[in-house]
Amino acid sequence: MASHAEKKLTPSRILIYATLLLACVAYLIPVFIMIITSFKTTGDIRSGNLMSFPEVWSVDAWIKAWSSACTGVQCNGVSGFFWNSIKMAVPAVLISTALGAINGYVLAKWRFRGSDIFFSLLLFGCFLPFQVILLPMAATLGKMGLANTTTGLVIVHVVYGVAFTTLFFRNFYVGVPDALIKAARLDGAGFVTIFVRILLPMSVPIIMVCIIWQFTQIWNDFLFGVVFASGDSQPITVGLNNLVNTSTGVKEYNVDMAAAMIAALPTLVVYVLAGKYFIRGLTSGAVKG
Amino acid sequence: MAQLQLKGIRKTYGNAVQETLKGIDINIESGEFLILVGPSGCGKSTLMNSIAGLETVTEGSILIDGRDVTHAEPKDRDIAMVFQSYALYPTMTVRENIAFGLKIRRMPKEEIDAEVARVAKLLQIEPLLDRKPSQLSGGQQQRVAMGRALARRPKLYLFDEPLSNLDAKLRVEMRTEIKRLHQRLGTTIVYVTHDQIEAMTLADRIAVIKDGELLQLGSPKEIYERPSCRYVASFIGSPAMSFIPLKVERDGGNLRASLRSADDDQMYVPLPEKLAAYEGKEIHLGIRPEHITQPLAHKAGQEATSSGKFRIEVTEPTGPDVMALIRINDTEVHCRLDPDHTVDPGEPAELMIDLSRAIYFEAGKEARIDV
Amino acid sequence: MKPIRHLLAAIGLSFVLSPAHAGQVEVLHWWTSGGEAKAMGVLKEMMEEQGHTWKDFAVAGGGGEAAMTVLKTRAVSGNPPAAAQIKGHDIQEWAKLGFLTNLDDVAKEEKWDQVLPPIVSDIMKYEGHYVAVPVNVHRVNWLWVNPDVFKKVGVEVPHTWDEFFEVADKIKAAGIIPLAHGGQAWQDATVFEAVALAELGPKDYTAAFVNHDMDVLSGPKMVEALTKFHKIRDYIDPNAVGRDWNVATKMVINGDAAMQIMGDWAKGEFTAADKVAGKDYECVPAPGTEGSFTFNIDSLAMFKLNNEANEKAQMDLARTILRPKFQTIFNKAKGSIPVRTDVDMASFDDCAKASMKAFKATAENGGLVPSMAHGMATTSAVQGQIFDVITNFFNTKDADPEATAKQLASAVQSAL
Amino acid sequence: MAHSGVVSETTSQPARGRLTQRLQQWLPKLALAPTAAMALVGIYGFMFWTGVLSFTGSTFLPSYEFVGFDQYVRLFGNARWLTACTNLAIFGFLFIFCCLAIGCFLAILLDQRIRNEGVIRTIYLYPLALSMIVTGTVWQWILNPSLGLEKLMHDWGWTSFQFDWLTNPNMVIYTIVIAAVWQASGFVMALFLAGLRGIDPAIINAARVDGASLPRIYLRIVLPSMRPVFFSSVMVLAHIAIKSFDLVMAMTSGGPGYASDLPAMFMYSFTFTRGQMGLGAASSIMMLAMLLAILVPYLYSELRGQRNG
Repeated sequence: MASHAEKKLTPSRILIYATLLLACVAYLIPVFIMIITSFKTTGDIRSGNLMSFPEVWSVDAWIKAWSSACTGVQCNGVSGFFWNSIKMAVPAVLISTALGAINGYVLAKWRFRGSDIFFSLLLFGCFLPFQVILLPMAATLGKMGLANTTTGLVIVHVVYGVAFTTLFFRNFYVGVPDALIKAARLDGAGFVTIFVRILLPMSVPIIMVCIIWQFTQIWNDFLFGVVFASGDSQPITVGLNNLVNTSTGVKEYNVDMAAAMIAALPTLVVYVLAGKYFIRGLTSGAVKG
Repeated sequence: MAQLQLKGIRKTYGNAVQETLKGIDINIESGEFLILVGPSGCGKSTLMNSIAGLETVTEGSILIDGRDVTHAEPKDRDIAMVFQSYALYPTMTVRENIAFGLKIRRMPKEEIDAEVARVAKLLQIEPLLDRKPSQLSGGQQQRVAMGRALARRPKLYLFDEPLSNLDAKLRVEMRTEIKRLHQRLGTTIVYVTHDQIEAMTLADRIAVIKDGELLQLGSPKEIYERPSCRYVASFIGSPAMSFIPLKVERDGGNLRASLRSADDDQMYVPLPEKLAAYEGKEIHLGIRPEHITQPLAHKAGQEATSSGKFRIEVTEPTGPDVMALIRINDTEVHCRLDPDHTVDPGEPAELMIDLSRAIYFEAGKEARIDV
Repeated sequence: MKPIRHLLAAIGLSFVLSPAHAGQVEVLHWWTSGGEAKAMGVLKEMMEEQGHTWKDFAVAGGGGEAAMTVLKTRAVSGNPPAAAQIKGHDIQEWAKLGFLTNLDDVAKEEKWDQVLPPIVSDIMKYEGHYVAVPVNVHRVNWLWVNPDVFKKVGVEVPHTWDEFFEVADKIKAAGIIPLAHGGQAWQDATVFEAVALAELGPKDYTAAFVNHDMDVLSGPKMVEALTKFHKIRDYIDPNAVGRDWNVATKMVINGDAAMQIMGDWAKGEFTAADKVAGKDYECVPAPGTEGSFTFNIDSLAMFKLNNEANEKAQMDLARTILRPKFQTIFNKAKGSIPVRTDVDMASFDDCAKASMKAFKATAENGGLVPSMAHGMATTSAVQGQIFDVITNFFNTKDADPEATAKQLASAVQSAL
Repeated sequence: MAHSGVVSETTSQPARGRLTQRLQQWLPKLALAPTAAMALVGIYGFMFWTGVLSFTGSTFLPSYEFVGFDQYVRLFGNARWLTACTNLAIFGFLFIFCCLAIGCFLAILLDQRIRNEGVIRTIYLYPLALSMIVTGTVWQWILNPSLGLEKLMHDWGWTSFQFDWLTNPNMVIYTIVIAAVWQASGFVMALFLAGLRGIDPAIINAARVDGASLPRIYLRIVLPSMRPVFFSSVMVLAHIAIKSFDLVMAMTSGGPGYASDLPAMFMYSFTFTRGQMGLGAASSIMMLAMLLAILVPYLYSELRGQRNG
C-alpha cells in the first residue's frame, strides 16, 4: 500500500471527508438506535423519541434479555440459546472451512477431467434458495437418525456452506504459482504434504475470510435453526424471534433491542476485530474472477 | 551423474487437435549441459515438465541411467529443478526451503544441517539462511532456488528459464556462476531458455525446438555455423542472419550471382559448384553480419571474398562494433563494421563480403542446401 | 477427561432416579404471547406434577406459520413431537396421512363423548376415533371496547355496522383512533369475517366459507360486505401495518383506540394489564352478529410415538387437558371458555360467562359457525386464497368490491 | 499456456505403478468425494425431488399423483405470484444497482489515502455482521411512521414531514430496498476496495502523465479494469436478492396485503402454510430457472475466461 503521505486539506479533500463521514453516520444510525434503546427504561421509550438519549442509563433490559425474558413458556432469557448457537456454529464453521480448503486445493492445483464442471455445479449450490430443501433434508436427516440434533444442524450448515468456502479457497489457490507445487513435487512431497506444509501455511488470509464469512452466515441463520433444531438446541436467532414475539401487550422495545444486540454481538465483535483481515483476505484473491 | 534418454516423446493435451510434442529423441550424456531453445509455446517447457514427471507423456519413453522412468512419480526420478519464478516456499525460511526435500526423504537431522551448510557455502548465501524469501532480492532468491536444487545432489538438474526474471547485469553474473558450478560439479543439466546468448555461452549442446519438433541438436558451434534450416539459422545469432535472394547464373565455367546495391551498382559473387543444380533458379543466400565487413587485409584475395560499394542506411554503434544496415537485392542486410573505420549513414562505403561461411536455401523452403 | 466422567455419571444417575413410568412430552405450540404463555405454563406444571418432563417447543410468530413448517419437517424426518397445536381441517389432513395416534382409550375412560359438544368432538375425530384433544373454545366475533373513551366522546357502543360507522366518525373527530387493528392477513380476515357474518347471516356464511357456494361468494351480499369492510379502512390508523394483535389490544387498554374486533384471547391481554371485564373494558358481539358465534377451537393433536414411557406421558397429557381443573385454570388465563359444557363457570369473568351462554344457545339455533380466519371453516389452501384476496383488497385504496367478489369466488375455485 | 493445471489430465495410458502411486493419483478425486456426495444429494437430489413434486398434486405433504403442468398453469394464473415476481424485478434491480453505485463510490473515496481508513471501513462493513432478522426489525422501527423517522421529524418541529412508505402498498418494496442496501453495500465497498488495491499504480500514473483528470481516470481506466469484481459483486447481490426472505419476513411479512411479497416468501407460504406443496414446488422450480438464467452466462464466461488466462 502507498505510504500515507500527508496531503494538504484542499476543498476537494474536505468534500471527500465530509461524504465519508456522512456515510458513516448513515451506517451507524440503526445500531446507535438499537444501543440507546436497549439502555432505556420502558417509560423512557414512551416519553422520548428514537434519537433521544436515555434519561437514566439502565442495564436492566440487558439483564432481562440475557436471563429472564420469556421466550414462549420458558422465561430464562436468551442465554441458553446463545450457547446453543456456539455449539452449532463452531464445528460447522471449522468443518466447512476445512472441506472448502481441500476442495479449493484440488480444484485449483489438481485439476482433472470434469473438475471444472464439478466446480460450476457446486457453485450453483451457493445460489439455491434454501426453502427448497427443507422437506427433503428433513427426511434425509430423519433416515440418518440425526433429526433435531445439533449434529444434524451442523451437517446442514456444512452442506450449504461448503460451496462458498470452496469458491473462496479455489480463487485464492488459483493465484498461487503452479511452480510452487511443481517444486514441492520434485522435492518429493505428495498430495497431502504439499497441502499441509506448503499451501496451508500461506492460506491464513483466506482462512480468515472463510471463517468470518461462515461464522456470520451460520450464526445469523434463522431458517435452518427453526426447522432443524428441536426445543433445547435452538440457536439464538430462534430465541430472539421467540422473545420478540412473546409479549404481554406492551412491546418491551428495550428488551427486544438488548436481545437483538446480544444476538448480534459475536458477529459484530468478529467484524470489528477481524474486519481488516477480511478486507486483506479479499484483496489477496478471494474476489478475483 | 546421469545419462538421460528421451525416446520418441509425444504429447497431446486432453482433446487438443494439435500435438504439443511430435516425437522428440535426445540422448544426453552424463555431465552434459544441454540447452533447449525455441520460441515461446514451442513445447520446450512441456518437454521439461515431462522429464521431471510433472506431466505425463502420451507416447515414448524417458530413461535416466538406463532406467525407464516414464511413469515414475517426480520424486522417484531423482531430479531437481530451478524455476523461472524460483518457486520458493513463501512461509519457510531459506534454511527450511533448502532442507524441505531432504526432510521429506527422511534424512537424519545432522546430515540435513551439513548439507544445508555445504550448499549455503557453495552459493555464498550463509547470511541469508534465516530469512524469508520475501526479504530477499531477486538475485538472492535465484541463488536459494539453486541451493534447493543442489541440496539433494540429484542425478539430473532441470533449469526452466532461471535467469529470465533478473536484470541484465545480474543475469550475466549468474550465467557465469552457473557455468562455473557446472564445471566444478560436473552435473548433468537440461536448461530451457529463449535467450540465445545464454544458449551459446552455457551449452555443451543445444536443442532447437519449434512447434513440438526437434529442429537441430548440436554443439553451439555447429548450430551457429551449420544450422540445419532457415529457422535455426535465423533464431541463433544477433543481429540475425540476413537472407539475400539471388539468381544462380553460370558465367563461363563458374557459378555466380549478381548482387545489386540500393544505388543499382552491381557486383558478382562466386557460388560453390554444388549449386549447379539450381542454375537459372532463385535461391536464398544466408549470411551473418560479421561476414560483411570493411575490406580486411588478411582476407583480401581469398576465393570466397568479393568487394563492392553499398550505401549505409543506418548505423548502430555497440562499442566493440558498429552494426550497419545496407540493402542488397532489395533486402535489408546487417553487417558488422569496425568502429575505428568511420562510416556515415547515407554515404556509400566499400564493403567486403566473405562467402566462405555462407549457407544457401532453396527459395521458399526451410531446408538448407548442402554445399 | 474428568468433567466428562462426571457428566456421564450424572446422566446415569438421572436415569436411575427418575420414576420408571415417567416420560417426556414435547409440545409444539405458538402460544407465546403473555396470556397464552401463562396458560401453557399451567399445563407444564401439571405434567411435571405427574413426574413427566415437559419439553417446550415454542415456535413464535406469524400466527403459527413457522410452527407449521417446523412440524412438517419434523414429521417428514420421522421424529414428530408428542403433541402439536393443530386445529380444524388440518387435524383431518394429518390423521389421513397416518401420523396421529388413537386416543379412544383415554376418551372412553374420561367419557369425552359425554362432556364434549358434538360439534367439537367431530373436529377431534378422524373416522370416528379421537386423534386430538380440544383445549378451549374461542369466540372470534367480539368487539372489545374501552368504555372511558366512549364516555369521553359521548357515544354508545354500536350494535350494527351502521351504528359503528356513525360512532366511529365521532370518535375519530375527537382525535382517537376508532378501531385498533393490526395489518396482518389473518387480522384483516378476522375483521372481514365479522362483517361478512353480519351481512350474510350464519346460513349464507356457512354456504360461502364452508361449502364454497360460488353464487354466495360473488353475490350482492358479499359485495355489500366487502364495501363495508373497505370502509373500515378509514377508521384505523396508518401504522397498523404489520402490527401484532396484542399491541393493538394494548391501544384499546391505554385508550389510544376505542375498539378492537378480535377473538376472546384478547382478554388475556386485558387480564395481564389488571383490567376487569365490565368495568375497565367491555366485550360485546361484533356489530350485527349478536345471535351468532364464530368459534375457534384450539386443540393439541397427538402424534404416534415409539417410546412407551413417552406414550404414557402423552396419554396423561391428553387426560390432563380435558380435566375440569386444567380447563378452568387454562381458559381463565387464555380468555377462552372450556370445551366441556359441564365446567362450573362461576369463577370466570363476565365475558367468558356471556361467551359460554352464547356458545350453548347458538349450538341450538344454528348460529354457531366455524371461523374462516382461523382455519376452522376450510382447508388451509382455500383459506390462503381468501386471505390473499381479502388482504389485497383491504390494502388497496380504490379497490372495486364487485370485482373483488368475483375474484374471491375464482380464487376459492382455484384452490379446491 | 493453454493449460494451467499443474497436473495434466490423466492420459489414456494406464499407470503401471504400484498401489501407492495409484493412490496418489486418486487422492485428489478422493478428497473431493465428500463434497461431491453432499452436493449430489443435498443440492441436485433435492432439486430433482422438488422438480418431481412440481408435477404432482401434492397438497399438505408430498404425494405422488401426477398432474402434468397443472401447477405451473395455476402458478401463472396467481395474482400474488405475479406481484411477487414484479417485486423481485424491482427489488433486484434497485438493490443491485444501488449497492454497486454506493459501494463503488465509497470505495473510490476510501482509496484516496484517507486517515483512519480502517475505522471507516469497519463501520461500512459491519451491517453485514447483523442477521437479516435484526436488520428488518430495526428498519421496521425506524421507518414506522408513528415510532420512527416521521415522529422524530415531527418532534424536531418539521411537522409537514411525511414518510409513510412502509404502510403504502405502492412504495413498501422500496423500504425493503433501503434496508437491504444498508446491509449489503458495505460488503460491495469492501470488494471494490480490494479490487482497487490490486490495480497497478503505474497505470494511474501513466494516465496522469497523459493529463487525464482523476474522475476521468477512474471512469475510463480503473473501473473498466474491475470487471471481475463487478461480476463477483453482481453474483453475490443477485443471490441475496433472490433468496431474500428473512428481511421481508421481519420488516413487512409481505404486507401491506401482499404488496411486498417476494418469490421466496411465496414459495414458503404455499408449501408450508397453505397446504399447496405442488404449487410451492412449481414456484421454487421457477426460482431456480431465474437463477439459471443469470448464472449460466456468468459461469460460462468465468470458466472460459480462466482457461484463456
